[in-house]
Amino acid sequence: MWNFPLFPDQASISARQVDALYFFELCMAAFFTILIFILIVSFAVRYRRGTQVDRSHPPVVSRWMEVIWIGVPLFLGLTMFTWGAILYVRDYEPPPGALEVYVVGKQWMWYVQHAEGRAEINELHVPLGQAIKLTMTSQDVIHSFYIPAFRVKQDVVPGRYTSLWFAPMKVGRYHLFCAEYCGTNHSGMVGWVSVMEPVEFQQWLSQAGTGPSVAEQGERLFVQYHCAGCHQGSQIVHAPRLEGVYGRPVPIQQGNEVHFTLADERYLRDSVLEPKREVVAGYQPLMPSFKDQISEQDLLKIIAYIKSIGAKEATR
Amino acid sequence: MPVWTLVRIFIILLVLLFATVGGAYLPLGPLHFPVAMTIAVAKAVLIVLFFMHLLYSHRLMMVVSVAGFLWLAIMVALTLSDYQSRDWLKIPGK
Amino acid sequence: MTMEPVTADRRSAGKPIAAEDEPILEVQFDDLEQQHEASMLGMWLFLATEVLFFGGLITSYAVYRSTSPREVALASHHMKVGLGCLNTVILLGSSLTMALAVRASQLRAHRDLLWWLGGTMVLGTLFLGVKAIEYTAEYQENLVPGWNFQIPEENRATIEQEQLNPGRFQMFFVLYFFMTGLHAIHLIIGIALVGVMAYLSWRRWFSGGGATQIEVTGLYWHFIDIVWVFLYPLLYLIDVHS
Amino acid sequence: MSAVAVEFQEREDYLQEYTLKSWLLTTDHKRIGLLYMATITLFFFIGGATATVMRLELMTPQGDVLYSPDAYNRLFTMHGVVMIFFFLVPSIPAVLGNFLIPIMIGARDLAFPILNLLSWYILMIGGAIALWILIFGGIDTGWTFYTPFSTMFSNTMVVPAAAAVFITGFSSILTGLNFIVTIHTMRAPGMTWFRLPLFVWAIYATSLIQVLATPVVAIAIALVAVERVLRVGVFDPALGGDPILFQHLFWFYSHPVVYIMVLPGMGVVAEIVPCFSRRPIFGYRFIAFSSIAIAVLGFLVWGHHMFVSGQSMYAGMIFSMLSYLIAIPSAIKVFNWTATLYKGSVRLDTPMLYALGFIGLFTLGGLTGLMLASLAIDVHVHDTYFVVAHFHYIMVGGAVMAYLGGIHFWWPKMSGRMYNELLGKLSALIVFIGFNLTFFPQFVLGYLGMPRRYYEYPPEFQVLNVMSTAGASILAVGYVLPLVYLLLSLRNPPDAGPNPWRATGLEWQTTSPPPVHNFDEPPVVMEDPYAYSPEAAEALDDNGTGDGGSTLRR
Repeated sequence: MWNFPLFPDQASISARQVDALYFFELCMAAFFTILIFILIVSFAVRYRRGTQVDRSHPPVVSRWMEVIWIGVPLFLGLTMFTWGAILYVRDYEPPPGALEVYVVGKQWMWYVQHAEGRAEINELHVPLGQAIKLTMTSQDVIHSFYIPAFRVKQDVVPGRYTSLWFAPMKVGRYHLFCAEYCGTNHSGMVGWVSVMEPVEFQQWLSQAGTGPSVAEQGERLFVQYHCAGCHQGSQIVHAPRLEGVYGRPVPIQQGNEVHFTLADERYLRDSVLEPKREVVAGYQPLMPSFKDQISEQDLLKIIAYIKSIGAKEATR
Repeated sequence: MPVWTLVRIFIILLVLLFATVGGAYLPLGPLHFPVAMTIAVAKAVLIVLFFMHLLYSHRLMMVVSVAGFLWLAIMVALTLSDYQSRDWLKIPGK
Repeated sequence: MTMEPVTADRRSAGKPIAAEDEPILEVQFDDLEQQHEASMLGMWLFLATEVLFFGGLITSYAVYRSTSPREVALASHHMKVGLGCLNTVILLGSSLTMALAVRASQLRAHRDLLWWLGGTMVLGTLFLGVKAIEYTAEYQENLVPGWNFQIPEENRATIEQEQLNPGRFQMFFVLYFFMTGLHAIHLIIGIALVGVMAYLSWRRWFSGGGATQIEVTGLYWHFIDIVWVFLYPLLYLIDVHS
Repeated sequence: MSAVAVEFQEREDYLQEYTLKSWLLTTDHKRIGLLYMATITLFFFIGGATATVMRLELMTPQGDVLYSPDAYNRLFTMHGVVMIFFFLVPSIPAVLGNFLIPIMIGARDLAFPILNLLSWYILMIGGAIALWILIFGGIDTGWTFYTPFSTMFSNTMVVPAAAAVFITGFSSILTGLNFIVTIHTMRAPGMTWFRLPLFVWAIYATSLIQVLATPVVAIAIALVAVERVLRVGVFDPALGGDPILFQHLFWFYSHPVVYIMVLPGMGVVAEIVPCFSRRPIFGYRFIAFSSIAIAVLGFLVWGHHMFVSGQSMYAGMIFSMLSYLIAIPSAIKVFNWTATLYKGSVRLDTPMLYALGFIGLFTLGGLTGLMLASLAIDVHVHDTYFVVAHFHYIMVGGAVMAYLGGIHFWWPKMSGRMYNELLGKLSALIVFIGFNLTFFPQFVLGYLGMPRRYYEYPPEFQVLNVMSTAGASILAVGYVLPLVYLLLSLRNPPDAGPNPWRATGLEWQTTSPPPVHNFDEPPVVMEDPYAYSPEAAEALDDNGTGDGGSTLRR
């Protein structure tokens, strides 16, 4: 009964950093609360009615005291802001080479898709010591992907991608919660994150029942949705080749001007759903929109495929 | 306030209205919006100062009338600060 | 028309009866000046509230226009610029008549007051009439979201070609109808208010000519005008030259 | 002294008429204040009942008390809607503000008495709709109405709830407008701005927020209703909308609304602390201006509710930094109140106990608020019980403590009667202990990662939840107790006298209960506020009265 936890597991690098800031702020909060408490109690006791103490000329204003209790909170506040902001930026900027995992939230479950092909529901298996980048979207309402042990959280918003990364540092099973209220079974939209030794993780990935990798599935969909017809060596339709596109700037025709846009997940998603908005310079806006034609899960797989051929050299 | 002043303000307002409409048909490029808004603000100021007698009222009323628009500006500015800076970082969702 | 000077007994017994043809001093106030200033300040504060009331819509408009300029511009081509301009003239004219009514009430020019208040109501109603013509035309063009909205034939190709977001195209009309509709509701309230003032002035109900009441009504009326002064360029004149 | 008291009691006071009509058609600000008090007491206990059932449900990790998560979701939504829109927002401004503002500035009534009555009726209409929702189906969106859940997915009474919030908003706006006009135009001769009691300053700042913020939530909620009824896209991404825009509009009101709730409480504390320390308040001008600063800065920080919402990182940083600025006026207030005890002549009567409780709880609530404004910490604790604990420290530990303190302080003025002091102190103590036991464990739960609005939770969180539920039951006793003894005190003859606390301020210079138009003669203000003297209080004590010259009866 008495062995309940009072502090969450520290299972990622950022957890340690966030906790350091948390303890700093906690000490400050405790210091000021206790300071005020002691002052109130000691004044109330010392100056309670009937005690023989000096009450002459009670001060009614003191400039320098006001300056102190404006200046000190301001300084501490800005410290907290700077420290918090630095960690915040680190929390969302994934290091290069992070392992890609795709997440789709829907009422009331998490659909998780590994780049290597294995998909899971309400579970997320990750290897120890490796940076993991999640690209997430929702099919219906706003959800929020929350792993307390890693101190990370990000709302999952319908209609767009959001992202999150973490680097697990401790083997174990940790809670996965939906933190944004999403309807009836909000409290049932929970799961587990399993951090495994890299070797075990590889075994898990290749266990029976594993289908083709996401990129392979994406490749199949790439043909199924007739993307390949134009984007792979067609002689009839002139469409840009996609090898080596991901992560590089692409020239976009806008009126008479050309400007460059980074081909990231956002660009690829928009190019599938609204292809005529950002057309690569030198090509005709011929591609039809796939809006309402393709599910979020399939779209993620196709993007994973395009990313997988991103590393290859474009062959013309 | 003399009738003539009010009528004169009305005429200026009409002129400004036609300036807005005319300006909209000119090829001003990105200047359309600022021009249209400047004229609209000018019209609003004239109405407030003369038709609504703010010029002859207590200074407090002036503060109140500015406050409404100032708070609107705060709301629009801080909201747009989010939307305008959304794609600055190439991180999805940030 | 009854000419009895009126009021103390007609309103509430027990309040101090002011000298004839002086505004009634409500019991909570010390003097007429204080009472007048309180009324004016109250109305100005209410107008500040109103600015923020429309402000929520203006913010939504700013967000959607800045993130989808092309869709908004395309959609705004369906606005009737001429009718909107005519309506602006009408509403500016009504502001002039309202200002003249306020002036007449201060000068105790009773007949003029009634004429100007009547003129204001007529112009306000005229505005609503023109607005109704616009709404009808938009209804016939199937542009009313939630009722019969369809993306017009001539825009479909463009939207398809440039891969625009049809939702944002419709969004312009949602905001258009919400903003102008809210404005029209304010105008209807304004006309009713002016009507009540005209009726009460006609019955000589106001002790002291009702200058404060009519001035406060005037403030509200001019505010409606100001809202339109901004709505017109924001909704109608986005992209007319192309 | 007693002769004077008798003479006072023979005169008519504002409570003299007792017909139903005299209450429902009154334009007397004092009676309207009491109408509000009755209304919000009802809503407080409705909101409290929903909270009690929720806490019972959360005693065990499984859902067992309520059988269905839908019931739980409706309960916490109704708890939020009722407590915020129908209790906290009208609590101190509409009850104590209505009763006291005109008296404190030496006026006969508010500037627009009929409008004031109208505000109450508007609240009643909104409240009636809320009760109707509560009885016939409920709503499950949370009080935040986040889109697209509220517009496209919820199957509950969202539109009536939107109507209730929309309508009630106007009650709040009109009340605030009335106060601002009154404070500006109707101060008694000699009542300069820097002689105003700090309660008036606080209510003035509150009213600014009410007038400038409330219309925005009204329009946001109207847009939700439009999207829901007409199925057009305003916020739904499937139809071209942006759900984050709703959050912007919503929090533009709903962050400042926190200050609508707590600023008046700060005003109450600034009245009580000097009176029971028998000395002038420390740093009057700093406290006065910090109220205005809070009102203004409160509008610039709403994005700190959206750090993980998908808002841009830069906007997050702007809002985080601005959030730290608002800590400063709050710190100024806390330190100045504390310094006011120094060299005073302190007595711990019931109102003072509540006020000191407020200072302590508000300090902790405010400091945890700073932790939440810290970006990286907020990523972890956003939407967890840490947030729940934080805002309950501000709203229950802050606003409700101050409201109860104010009610105890001005009860003799409102009713003319004293309450049982022993029970009063007991209730203050029970509330303080119960409150901390309820909400302190929630900080721990929050950092452990328990998300809010959870019907079921992992079993390792149970012990802390049981502690919280136990605290809630103590808290419930603490809240029922004042209702009982305050109502019982009405059976006594009006014996409080005009000034039982020997307080300064115009409200104590008229009789208890005050006459219909507040003063027999128009007051003229000659001195600064809080002209107390600790030495005089001690000297009076030496005369053998034993209670600092208070006319208080035991």
